[in-house]
Amino acid sequence: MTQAVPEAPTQAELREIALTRAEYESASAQLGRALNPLELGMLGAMWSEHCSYKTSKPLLRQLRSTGARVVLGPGENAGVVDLGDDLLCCFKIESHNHPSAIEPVQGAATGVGGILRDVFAMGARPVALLDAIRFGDLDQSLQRHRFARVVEGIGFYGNCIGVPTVGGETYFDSAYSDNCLVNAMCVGLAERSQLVRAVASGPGNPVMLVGADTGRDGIHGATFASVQLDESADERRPAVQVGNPYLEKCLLEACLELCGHPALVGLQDCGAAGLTSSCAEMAHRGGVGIEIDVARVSRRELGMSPYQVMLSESQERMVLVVESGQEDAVRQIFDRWDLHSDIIGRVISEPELRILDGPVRVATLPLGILVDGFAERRPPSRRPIDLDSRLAADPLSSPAPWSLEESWLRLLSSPNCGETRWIFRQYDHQVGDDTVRGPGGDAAVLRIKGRSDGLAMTVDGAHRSAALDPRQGTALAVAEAVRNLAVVGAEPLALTNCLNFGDPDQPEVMWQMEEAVGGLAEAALAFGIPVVSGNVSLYNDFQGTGIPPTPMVGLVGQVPAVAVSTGLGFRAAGDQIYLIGPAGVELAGSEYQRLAQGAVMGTPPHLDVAAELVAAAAIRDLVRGSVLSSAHDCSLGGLAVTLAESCIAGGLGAVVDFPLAIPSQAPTGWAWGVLFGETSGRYLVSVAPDLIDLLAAVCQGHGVPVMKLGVVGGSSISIGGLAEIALEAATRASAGGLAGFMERG
Amino acid sequence: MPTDNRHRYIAEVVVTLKPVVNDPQGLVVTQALHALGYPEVGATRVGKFISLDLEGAEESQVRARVEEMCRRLLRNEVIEDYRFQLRREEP
Amino acid sequence: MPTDNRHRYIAEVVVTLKPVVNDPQGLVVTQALHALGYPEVGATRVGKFISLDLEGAEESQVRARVEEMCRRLLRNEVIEDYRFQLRREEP
Amino acid sequence: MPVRFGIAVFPGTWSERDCSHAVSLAGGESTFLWHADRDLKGSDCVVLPGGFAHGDYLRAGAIARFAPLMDAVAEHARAGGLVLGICNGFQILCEAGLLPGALLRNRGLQFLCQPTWLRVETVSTRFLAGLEVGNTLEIPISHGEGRYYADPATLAQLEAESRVALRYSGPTGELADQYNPNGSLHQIAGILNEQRNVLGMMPHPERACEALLGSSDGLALFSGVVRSLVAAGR
Ligand SMILES: Nc1ncnc2c1ncn2[C@@H]1O[C@H](COP(=O)(O)OP(=O)(O)O)[C@@H](O)[C@H]1O
Ligand SMILES: [Mg+2]
Repeated sequence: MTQAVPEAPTQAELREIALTRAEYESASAQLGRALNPLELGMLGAMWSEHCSYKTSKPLLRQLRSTGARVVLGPGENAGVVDLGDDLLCCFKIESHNHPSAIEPVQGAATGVGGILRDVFAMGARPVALLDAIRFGDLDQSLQRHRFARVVEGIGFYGNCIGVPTVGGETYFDSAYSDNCLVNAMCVGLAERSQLVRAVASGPGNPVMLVGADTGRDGIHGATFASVQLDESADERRPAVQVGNPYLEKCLLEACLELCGHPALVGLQDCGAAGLTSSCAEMAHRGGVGIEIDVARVSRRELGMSPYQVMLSESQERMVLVVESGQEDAVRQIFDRWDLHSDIIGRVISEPELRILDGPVRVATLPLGILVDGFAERRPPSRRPIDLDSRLAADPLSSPAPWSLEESWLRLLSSPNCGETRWIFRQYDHQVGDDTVRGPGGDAAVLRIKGRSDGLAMTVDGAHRSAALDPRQGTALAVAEAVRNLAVVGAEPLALTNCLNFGDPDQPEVMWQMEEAVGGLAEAALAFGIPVVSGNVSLYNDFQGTGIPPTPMVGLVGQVPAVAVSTGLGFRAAGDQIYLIGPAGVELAGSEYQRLAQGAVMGTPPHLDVAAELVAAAAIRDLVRGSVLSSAHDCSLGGLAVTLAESCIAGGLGAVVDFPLAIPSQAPTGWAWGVLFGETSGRYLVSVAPDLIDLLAAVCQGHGVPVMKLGVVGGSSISIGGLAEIALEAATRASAGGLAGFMERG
Repeated sequence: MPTDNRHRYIAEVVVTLKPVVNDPQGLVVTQALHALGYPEVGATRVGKFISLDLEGAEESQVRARVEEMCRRLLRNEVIEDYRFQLRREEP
Repeated sequence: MPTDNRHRYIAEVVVTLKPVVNDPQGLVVTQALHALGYPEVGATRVGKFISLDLEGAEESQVRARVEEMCRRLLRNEVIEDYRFQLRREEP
Repeated sequence: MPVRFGIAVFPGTWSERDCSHAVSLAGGESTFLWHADRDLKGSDCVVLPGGFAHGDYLRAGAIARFAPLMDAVAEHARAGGLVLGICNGFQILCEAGLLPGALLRNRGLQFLCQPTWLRVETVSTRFLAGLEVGNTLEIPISHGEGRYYADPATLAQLEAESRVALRYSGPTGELADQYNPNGSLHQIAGILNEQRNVLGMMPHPERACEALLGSSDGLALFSGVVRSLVAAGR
């Protein structure tokens, strides 16, 4: 049968699949003929920003992905690092921002489902989830509702499938009112022999689709994530998918059973652009082609067209290529878990994706065009014209609206700095029986059964600094992640990242992207951390207003001995409190500035990577040597908030003196800058009096500045001469901030 | 006896997933019914049933209010449909 | 047209918590409705709505089967009541 | 021969490995029991672990209780064999009628994963044999549907027969509503059947078997079984 000669698509048809006329013309020129509607739909999805990364790819090339411990970098479903003794760790972070804006519970839930599939598609058992989320201010009921529903969705999926959610990061700022961010990260473990690649090979080998039936849900999801949200988002709502974590749990177990099996050739999850993308990518990686017969795909609904089958984004499906003749062995495994396993096609030697509908060939697209045929984009970029004046502003000279005490309590009760128990108690953070340190501290720590070492992980996003200076802000997020690992004694292995931006066709957004990716590349290189996986989410924009640049950094590290680690809470009255790292007096880009001054301005904190590296090394040594009673990295809210957090967690007060002389010409905000400035590279530690010499020796050995601040004890937290609050008031402020908003309903 | 013309009503609202939306729960219940020996069951869909006690005057007004409650709160319009029955309770 | 006397039926089952069992979800819905400006709402209770597509011959037989499904699976008699409506679909 | 624990696996179960690990810490031996089989593989104690068997769709445990394995479990229980239902396992035991009552959605409507304190209310069962009445155990919960409910007559009977095994309490055993995480009637966290060989509990003792993970109080339940069975010569 021959295909009818199609007509050129209309403008409306192209818009539907987010393809430009020039892109269409390039595709038909490469193909030497017009594309029929099915081919057009498949190509549109594959060439969408979401699948092709056509705008971000040129920037992402700056990221270095190699390193001694890296087994697989970007390009596979998840990055893989070597933990030694044939154990591998796979991890990745991914966004589900647009779906979560439309349907918060299911959008967030299916985001978790998707990232889990990326990890078990590699043959790794998921052992931990983390989430990084952003919303508008909680004093608005819409934001409270959205936030509560996203947390519910994340918990719903992770709790049901039985993977602990061990950490995350939450931040509220009116800049996210119209575009919430929901990024989910998954970490898994695999024996080396279990590692599977998403590669098709061996012409004649059958291609199977396993898991859920295919429905009409999510058609055009990839396209949807590649355009702005506008009023017409309502009409796209059939794109919403309902997750089935129960089915995914069965799918996970069945796939992991299969991963040691010689019958398995390649495994790939079915994500954005559904079957089209999973088949195209698997075949393309293997230098072969795939032929699919859509008539063989189990459907949830009657009357689905080939177009709908090929572009459905129904959740909880995987595509596999198996050795010819082994179909039954594979099928048995899925049968046992009550899962469908359809043989939907076969590997072919011609490098093309061929679609049949029963006996009729309905589409033929060479993979070179489908996967690689798009043109990379480099939209114009422009540095904001008012940036220099904003950077030049001096926030220390602004008058402070509140006293030091009031500022301190307001910060503690801000949902951004206060306790996040309201969130993480809704997440099972213990299932798996490996969580040594769960949420509520700096980094999470997981033991690895049968070994003495463990994993540490954290996710940290650039905060307000990135809005001023995306390069610096992103680098600061990397530094914060490194510090969060250091306080639990962990050394970074590799990082994953999720780059959330507005509309790249706005020159200032493009500039933010260039700067942020540059900052990430530089910082990762300087810290010696390879970037093994990541994700980009663009068009987080509503009616022309986009989010501030929000790169998230997921960092995984190794702890040599999980049994030896230190918490952030003070442990004993009489312990001495030290600040390791530089003193600093500044406010630009800080949480205090956001709360008190509304706008962010000034020059964000300086990043001295060399100093950060030695300080992290010193902290690791101190933690591993059990020298410290507590260790906490000093970031959001500055020294005063960090100190209060250690007091609250330990139920102990503190008396400290900040040994900085007030300069004679001190600006108005000087004391606020001391207490609440977010100078990078600092840790607040406590140590038993008899170990002080050891602390000094280790710090000196590393050449790290260390400053005695005071002593643990009492019922208040006092920063000598500047401010004092009751421990009880601090505890109430911190516990009541987020929870207070949420319990208000 | 109410002296004014106010009455008690009961509204029974049924909220179901839209037909195109995946209903994992319905799928599993169908499987379970098959396994229990009820092969005659085809599709099963699971939704919510919400009953409201209300007070109001005219039935048409009460109906309009319930309609509004459904739209604003009781159903999630992204994925759900609703319908309801209203009946007046005799005192 | 079915040549034998088999028909399609739809059973709509409503499962509700027994009146003596606390229904926190119902309370939350009531509160939310009050907050949204519907003070006329008294008690609210939230239950399940399950619709089943079935095939069968006699209506009385089908009814007996659905009754059995409810008792065995669809409701838990410790905490729940149920009722259902059965209707025959025209082909 | 070591004491043998058979750990049930339903589709959607997730704490089978955690339970197996706890059993090995207690010096027992474990084997997994597939829901579709009827074979208990010579288990002395059957554990129905936590998770979301069949997705907890319809009601937690509603579908799992019809598994062929559950026939064998009921038989084992009738014959005096030990059965421990943890979280989802407790829900399944209630649905199956091996324990009275039902578990409803938490009163706050949220899923909760947090440490709880449990007061030991009876030790006349092999599961709690090594403990004393009034002891408190720190064991976490992780559930959305853990609010224990039974009608007043059943509750009265449970109390009269000392079949409430564990109650949510404060760290020193004080009973107050603030320590009741989910609104369970009579603060019930765990109950026994009439023969006292079936225990259902919402908290997860298998997560509290090592100080490294925060608490080792849960180990008492597993080692209680091992010790008392060994002492009884089985
Ligand atoms: N959305 C979330 N999910 C899970 N845990 C969270 C979430 N948000 C915050 N947390 C936890 O709360 C604690 C404090 O978060 P954060 O202030 O961001 O820590 P840090 O500044 O050390 O990175 C961390 O342990 C973090 O894992
Ligand atoms: Mg930190």
